[in-house]
Amino acid sequence: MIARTTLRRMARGREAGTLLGLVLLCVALWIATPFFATTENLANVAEQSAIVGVIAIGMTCVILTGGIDLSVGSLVALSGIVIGVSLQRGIPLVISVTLGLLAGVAAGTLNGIMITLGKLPPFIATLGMMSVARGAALMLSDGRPISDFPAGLRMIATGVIAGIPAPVLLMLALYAFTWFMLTRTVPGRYFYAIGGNEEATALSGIDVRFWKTAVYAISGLSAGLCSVLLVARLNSAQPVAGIGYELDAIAAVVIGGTSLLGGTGSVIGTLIGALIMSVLRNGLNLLGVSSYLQQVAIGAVIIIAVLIDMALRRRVQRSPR
Amino acid sequence: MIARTTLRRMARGREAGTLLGLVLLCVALWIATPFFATTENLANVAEQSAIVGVIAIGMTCVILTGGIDLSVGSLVALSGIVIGVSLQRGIPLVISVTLGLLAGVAAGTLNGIMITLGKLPPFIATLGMMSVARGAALMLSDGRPISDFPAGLRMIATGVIAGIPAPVLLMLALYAFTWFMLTRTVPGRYFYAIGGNEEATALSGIDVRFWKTAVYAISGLSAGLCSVLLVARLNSAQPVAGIGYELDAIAAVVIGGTSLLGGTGSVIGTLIGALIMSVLRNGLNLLGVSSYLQQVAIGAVIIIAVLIDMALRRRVQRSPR
Amino acid sequence: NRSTTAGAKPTVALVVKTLNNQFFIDMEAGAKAAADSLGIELLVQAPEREIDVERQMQIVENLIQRKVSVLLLVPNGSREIVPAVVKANAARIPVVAVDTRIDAAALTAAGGVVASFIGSDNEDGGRMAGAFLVERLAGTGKIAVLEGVPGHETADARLRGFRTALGRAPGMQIVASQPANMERDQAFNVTQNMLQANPGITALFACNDVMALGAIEAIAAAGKAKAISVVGFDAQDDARKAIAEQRMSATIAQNPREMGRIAVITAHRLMQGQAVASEQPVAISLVK
Amino acid sequence: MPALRMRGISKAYPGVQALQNVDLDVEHGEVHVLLGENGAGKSTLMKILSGGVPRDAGTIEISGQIATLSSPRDARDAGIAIIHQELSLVPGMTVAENISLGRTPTRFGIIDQRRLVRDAAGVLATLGADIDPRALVGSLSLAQQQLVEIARALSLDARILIMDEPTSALTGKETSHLFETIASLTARGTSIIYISHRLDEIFTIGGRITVLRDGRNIATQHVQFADRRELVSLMADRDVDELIPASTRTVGPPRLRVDGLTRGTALRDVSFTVHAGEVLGIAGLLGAGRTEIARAVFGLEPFDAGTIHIDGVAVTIRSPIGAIAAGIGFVTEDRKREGLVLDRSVCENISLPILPSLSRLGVVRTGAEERTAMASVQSLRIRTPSVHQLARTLSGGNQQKVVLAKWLATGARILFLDEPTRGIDAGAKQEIYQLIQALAADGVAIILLSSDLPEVLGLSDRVLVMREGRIAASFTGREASAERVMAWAVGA
Ligand SMILES: Nc1ncnc2c1ncn2[C@@H]1O[C@H](COP(=O)(O)OP(=O)(O)OP(=O)(O)O)[C@@H](O)[C@H]1O
Ligand SMILES: Nc1ncnc2c1ncn2[C@@H]1O[C@H](COP(=O)(O)OP(=O)(O)OP(=O)(O)O)[C@@H](O)[C@H]1O
Ligand SMILES: [Mg+2]
Ligand SMILES: [Mg+2]
Repeated sequence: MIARTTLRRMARGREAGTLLGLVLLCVALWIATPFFATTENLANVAEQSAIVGVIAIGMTCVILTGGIDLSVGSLVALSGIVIGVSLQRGIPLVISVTLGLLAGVAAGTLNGIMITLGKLPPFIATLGMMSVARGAALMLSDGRPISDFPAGLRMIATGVIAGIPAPVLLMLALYAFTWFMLTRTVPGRYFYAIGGNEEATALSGIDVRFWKTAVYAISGLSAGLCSVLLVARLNSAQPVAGIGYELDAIAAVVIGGTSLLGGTGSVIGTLIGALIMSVLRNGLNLLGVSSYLQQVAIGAVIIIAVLIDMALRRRVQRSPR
Repeated sequence: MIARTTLRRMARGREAGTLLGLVLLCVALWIATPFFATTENLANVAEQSAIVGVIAIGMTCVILTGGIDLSVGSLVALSGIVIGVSLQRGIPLVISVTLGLLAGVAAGTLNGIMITLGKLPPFIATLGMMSVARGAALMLSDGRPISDFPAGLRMIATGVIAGIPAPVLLMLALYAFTWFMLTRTVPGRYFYAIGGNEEATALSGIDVRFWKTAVYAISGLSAGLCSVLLVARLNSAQPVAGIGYELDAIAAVVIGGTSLLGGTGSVIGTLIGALIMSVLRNGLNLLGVSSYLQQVAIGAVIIIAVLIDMALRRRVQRSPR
Repeated sequence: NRSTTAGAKPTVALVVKTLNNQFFIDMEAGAKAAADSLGIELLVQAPEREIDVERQMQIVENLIQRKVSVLLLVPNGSREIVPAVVKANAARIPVVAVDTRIDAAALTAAGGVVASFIGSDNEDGGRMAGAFLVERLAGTGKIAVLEGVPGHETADARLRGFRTALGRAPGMQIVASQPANMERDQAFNVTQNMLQANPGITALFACNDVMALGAIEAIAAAGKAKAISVVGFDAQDDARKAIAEQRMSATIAQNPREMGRIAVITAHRLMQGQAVASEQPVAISLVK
Repeated sequence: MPALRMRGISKAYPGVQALQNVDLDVEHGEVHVLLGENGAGKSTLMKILSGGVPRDAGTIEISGQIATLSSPRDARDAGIAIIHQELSLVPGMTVAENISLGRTPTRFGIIDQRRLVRDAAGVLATLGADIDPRALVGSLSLAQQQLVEIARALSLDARILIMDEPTSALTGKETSHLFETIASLTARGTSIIYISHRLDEIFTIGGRITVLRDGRNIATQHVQFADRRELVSLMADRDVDELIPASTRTVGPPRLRVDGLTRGTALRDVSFTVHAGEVLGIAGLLGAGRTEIARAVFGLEPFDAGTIHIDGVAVTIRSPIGAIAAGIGFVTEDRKREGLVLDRSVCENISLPILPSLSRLGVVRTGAEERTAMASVQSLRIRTPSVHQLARTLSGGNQQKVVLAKWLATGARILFLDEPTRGIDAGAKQEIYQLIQALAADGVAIILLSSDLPEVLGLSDRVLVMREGRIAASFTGREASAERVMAWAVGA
C-alpha cells in the first residue's frame, strides 16, 4: 500500500525527473570511466553522500514548511565540539553523544523560537545562528580540533553490516523514518499544510508556532546526527567543520524537487538529490578533471538536473488527470 | 515632494526600525571606544560599507521581485578577473572596465533567462551560477591574482572629493539613483508588482519575463561595479574575491526591512543595513574583541537589529495613521 | 593488477589543500614540470576550501578507486586525514606527505604508514619572521598581527612561532591581533580599523602574503607606509615585488615549487621500488 | 436563552473603525442573516466570533456561558465553525486532507487514509458536489474550491455555523443543494449566521435579519416583515432602485468573433460573435467552461483549434500583452490570486496596466496617477480611507471594485467580466450594472460570464448557455428565461 502510493507519486513525476537525472549521470560515468561502476566505488559514493544526506533530511522538513535553515553547517561543528569536550571531561560516550545531539536540538529550537515568537524571517534568524554557533564552537575548543575518539564511536563510520557501510544504513533508516513521518503521520501533514497556506492552517486551529519551532528543532537534530557521522569519520571534532554544508543540503533538497516556497516536495527526492551531488563529485575525481573545471561542472549539473526535473513535471501536469 | 514621501515612508516605520538599530549601535560604540567617533574612522566605515553596499543594491531589486541571487560573490571575482586579463592583454582601461561590467551583466542575464524561460527556482539557478562563475574566474586566471593596475583605476578607490572618499560618493549616487528608479519610474513599479503578485501582474499585460530577466542583469551589473571598487581598492584582481558577499548583501537587504517574499521593502533600508554591518565589524576591531567572540557578536547583532525593526513595524502598523 | 587498469602511463595523484592559493599553484607547477620530464601522468586535485578536510578525504577515497600508483598528499587536517591514509595503505598505494605533516601518533595508532615527508616547518618560519622584526626594530615596538582563519592549523603554527620569537624580546608587544581569514579585502579593512585603534603601531605580521598585501594597501591609504614594517609569509610573486619596491619589509619563502618537484621524484622512486628518505626537508628562507 | 449573544463588540483597524459597539443575538436552530454593504463589518464580526481576529471590546456568550474565543481552536471547541469569505484552503493538499485539517483521523498515530477519504466523500455527497476527495485543491476551479470550504465547515458539525458569502461563486444548482443542507441542520437545532449580497436567497432561507452599516447596528427584524427595497435602503442609507435599468442601446457592427474555439475537453468548438455596444451573457453550471473561454481568448491558455477576429481582422493573441494591445480587458473571477497586488496601494493597482501612459520618459507622473485613481474610487464608490491604502485591507467587495476600476482605466473596447458582482453589495451592484450599461452604450463589447442568473438575464442582449465546454443554446434577451436557461445548462 505504502509502496503503491510511492510509485503513484513517482509516476506523477515528483521524483521521476530527479531519478532520471541521476540515472543519466550514472550511465554517462559508467561509459566514461571503468572505475565508476565497481561495487567498491558505489559503496564509497553512498558513504560519501551520507554526510550531506543526513542534514538534508532536516532541511527538507524546514523547507516544506516554507522556511530555510542556514545554520546547519555551524551546528554540525558545534555539536561535534560538544561531544569532543564532554569526552575530554571524561563523560561516558553515550551521554556525550546525547549532549552533542541536544546541543543541535537546543540551537534549532532557538531558531524556531526566534522565527515564531520573534517573527524573524527564517533566513535572518538562521543566518545569525550560523555565525553565533560557529563562534561558540570556536570558543569551546579554543579553535583547535579535538581528536582521538573511542573505538565505539569510530564504528559508526567504519562499521559494515551485511556488506553495507554503517553510515549508509543509518542514512537510509533516517530517510525511511522521515518519509513515513511526512506522508503517514499528523505532524508530517501539518508541515505540508503550513508550507502550503500558513494562515489557513492556523485558522483551522493548528498550533502553527509549535510545529514550526519543532521543524527547526528537527533540523538541529539532523545536524547533530550528521556531526556524529563526521566526527566518527574524521576521528576528530573540528570547530571549522561543516562550512558550506547548508548550501549543499539545500541544493540536494531542491534538486530533489521540493519547492522553496514550501508545501510540496518529498524526502525521497532529497535522497536522490544528495546522491546526484556525490556521484557527480566522485565522477569528476575519477575522471581527473581539473578542480577549476569541476566547479563549473558541478554548477552546470545542478542547473541541468533541475531543468530536466522541471520540464518533466510540466509535461506530467499538462496531461489530463 | 520626493523628500516628503520619503519622510512619510520612514515615519510609517519601514526604515525607522533599522535606523534606530544603527543609531543605537553607533551610540554604544561611541561610549565604548574613543576611536569610533573620529571623522577619519567614520570615513573608513563608510568606505568599507561601499563594497557590500553596492552589491546589495542589485540584491534589493532581485529580492523585491521575490527572487534571490547567490551568484553575486562569484560574479565580483569573474568581472574583476575579466578586467585584469583585458588590461594584461593591453586593452585600454575604459574598455577593460566595460568588458568587466559586461561580464557581470551577461552572467546576470543568463541567470534571468534560466529563471524565466527555464522556470528554475532563482535559488538554484544562481547557486549553479555561483559555482560556474567561480570556476570560470579561476580558469581565466589560473588561480593566480592579477596585480598592478593603472593609477586611473586606483583613483576610484583612493580619490577624495570634497573630503568624502570616492567609493562612498559612488555608492551614495547609486543608491539615490536606484531609490528614484524603484519609487518613481515604471520599471521600479513593475518590480514591486511582480514581487507582490506575479500572476496578477502578468494578467495586467506586463512582460514579467522581460522584467525579471532585467532585474538579474541589474544584479550582475552591481556585482561588476562592486568588483571595480574592489580591484581599485586592493590594486589586485583575485579569483577568490567576493566569497560570502552574497550572504552579507542579503543580510543587509533583510536587515533593511525588505521582505524575502518580495513586494515590499526599500533600497534606503538596505543602505542602512549595509552600514550596520560595517559599523559592527569596525567596532569589534576597534574594541579588539577576540576573533571567536566577534562571530558571536555579528550573528547576535544581525538578529537583534531585525528584531527591533520587526517590533517597531508592528507597533506602527497597529497605531492608526 | 594496477598497471593494466590504470592505462599505459603510471598515474600519480597530488592532492593539495586548495588550488585557490598561490602557494599550492606553485607546488602544482613544480610537480607538473617534474612529472613531464619523468613521463609520469599527474592528477592534481583539491577541495574548494582550504579547511575542508572531509571533502579532501572524499577526494582521496575517490582517487583510491581510481587506482593511482602513488598519492602525494598535503593534508588539510594532519590528524583528520589519517583514516584516508590508512585506506590508501590498504589499497597498497604509497602515501607521501607534503608541506604539512601527518600526525605521527594518530597514524601509528591507526596502523598507517607514510613513505616520506617533504616540506618545511611553518612554526620555524613564524620564528624567523619574529626574529627579523626584533632585529629590525631593535627590540622595541608595537606589533599588529593579522591572524588566519580561526582554527586553521597552518596559520596557527606560524603564529605560535612568531609569538615565541617575540617572547624573547620584552620590548616587543603585540597591541592588536585580529583574524582576516587569509583574505585580501578583509585584511585591508581589519588593518584600517587596527590603525584607528592603535595609532602607534610600528610593525605588522600577517600569517600569509595575501593578507600582508591587503595590509600594505591600507597602510599606504593611511599614509603610514614609512612608519610601519610589514612581514608576510609564503613569498608570493606579488609579495616579492612589493619588497623590491620597498612597500613591504620581508616574507618567508617556503619554496613550494621545490616541494612539488621533490614529491614527484619521490613518487617515481617509489614506483621503481627504490628506497626513499623518510624526511626530506626543504629549505626555508627569509626574503627581504 | 439564545445560542449566541454578542454585546458591545468593537474593532478598529488602521484608519478604520470596522465595528463599533455591535450587538447580535442568535437563537437555537435559527438562520440569522447579516446584511450590510461592502465594508460594513460583517466579516470582521464573524472573524471575531470564530477566534480569527481579536476584538478591542465586547463580550460573547454561548448558550449562556461567557466565551473568550481568543483563538480559532477556542472557537471550534465552543462549537463554532466558519466558512470564510476569502477561501482559506491549502492548495497543495487533497480535498480530503483539507476537509479534515486539524482533526485528521489516526490509528496508533498513523493517518487513517480510508476514513479520511470516506468522511470527506460523505460531506461532499450531502452537498451534492461531485469532487474527488483525492484531487489536489489547487487543481479545482474557484467554485469547486468554495464547495470544499463549505464541506470543511459542515464536517465540524458545529452548534453555530457561520457562512460568509458561501454562494458567491456557486450557481443555482449547488446553491439549492446548500439550502437543503441548511434546512436539515436547523431542524437539528444548529444555529446559522448567513451573510450574502444575494437578497433573493435571504428571503428563501432567512429567519431574522440584522443590518450593519459602517460597523454599527442599524436594525434587526424578522424576514416576513422585511421588504427588499427597505432592506437595501437600510444598508445603503439611501434609496437604491434594484431594478436593472432598461437598456436603450443600438448594437453596432461585430467587434469580436470567435470561431470553433477548442481546448481539450474544457472547450469544444465554441463560436460566437459580440457586437459593439452589445452585452453577451454566458450562463452555465460549474466548470461549464465560461472562464476557460475568457482565458483562451485573453491568451492565457493555448488552444488547439479556432480563430479570433477583431473588427473583422483575424488576430493571433499569445499573451495578455497582445490581448490588451488588441483592446481586450478581463476581470477575473479570483481577485486575490489573479486580480490584485494585495500589498500595493489601491492607486498602484488601478494604474498598473496603464503605467506607460501615465509616465514621461519612464518616470511616473504621480499627480496624473492619483487623479486617475481618485476618479475611479469616486465613480465606483470604493470604500477606502485613501487611494494609498493597501489593497489587502479593503473589504472583499471593495477589492472587487478595485479590479474593475483597473480594467475600466485601460479603456478596453472588448471586456470579459467573469463573475463581476461576486461578493458585491446591492448598492454597488446597481452602480456596476449602470456602469456596464453605460460602457455598452458608448460602444464597448461586453462578455458577461456570471453564475447570477437574474443578472445575466437582466443585462444581456443575448444569452449563451454553456454545458461541458460546448455552447448548448443561444437566446435573445427577450426569449431568455430562468427556466429555459437552466434546462439547457443542466442538459435536461
Ligand atoms: N486586515 C485589515 N486591515 C485593515 N482594515 C481592514 C482589515 N480587514 C477589514 N478591514 C476594514 O474593516 C472594514 C470592515 O471590513 P469587512 O471585511 O468586515 O467588511 P464586510 O462587511 O465583510 O464587506 P464585504 O461585504 O465586502 O465582505 C472595512 O472598512 C475594511 O476596509
Ligand atoms: N485552475 C484550474 N485548474 C485546472 N482545471 C480547471 C481550473 N479551473 C477550471 N478548471 C476546469 O476547467 C473546466 C472549466 O472550468 P471553468 O472555471 O471555466 O468553468 P466555469 O464555467 O467558469 O465555472 P466556474 O468558473 O464557476 O468554476 C472545468 O472542468 C474545471 O474543472
Ligand atoms: Mg466580508
Ligand atoms: Mg468561472
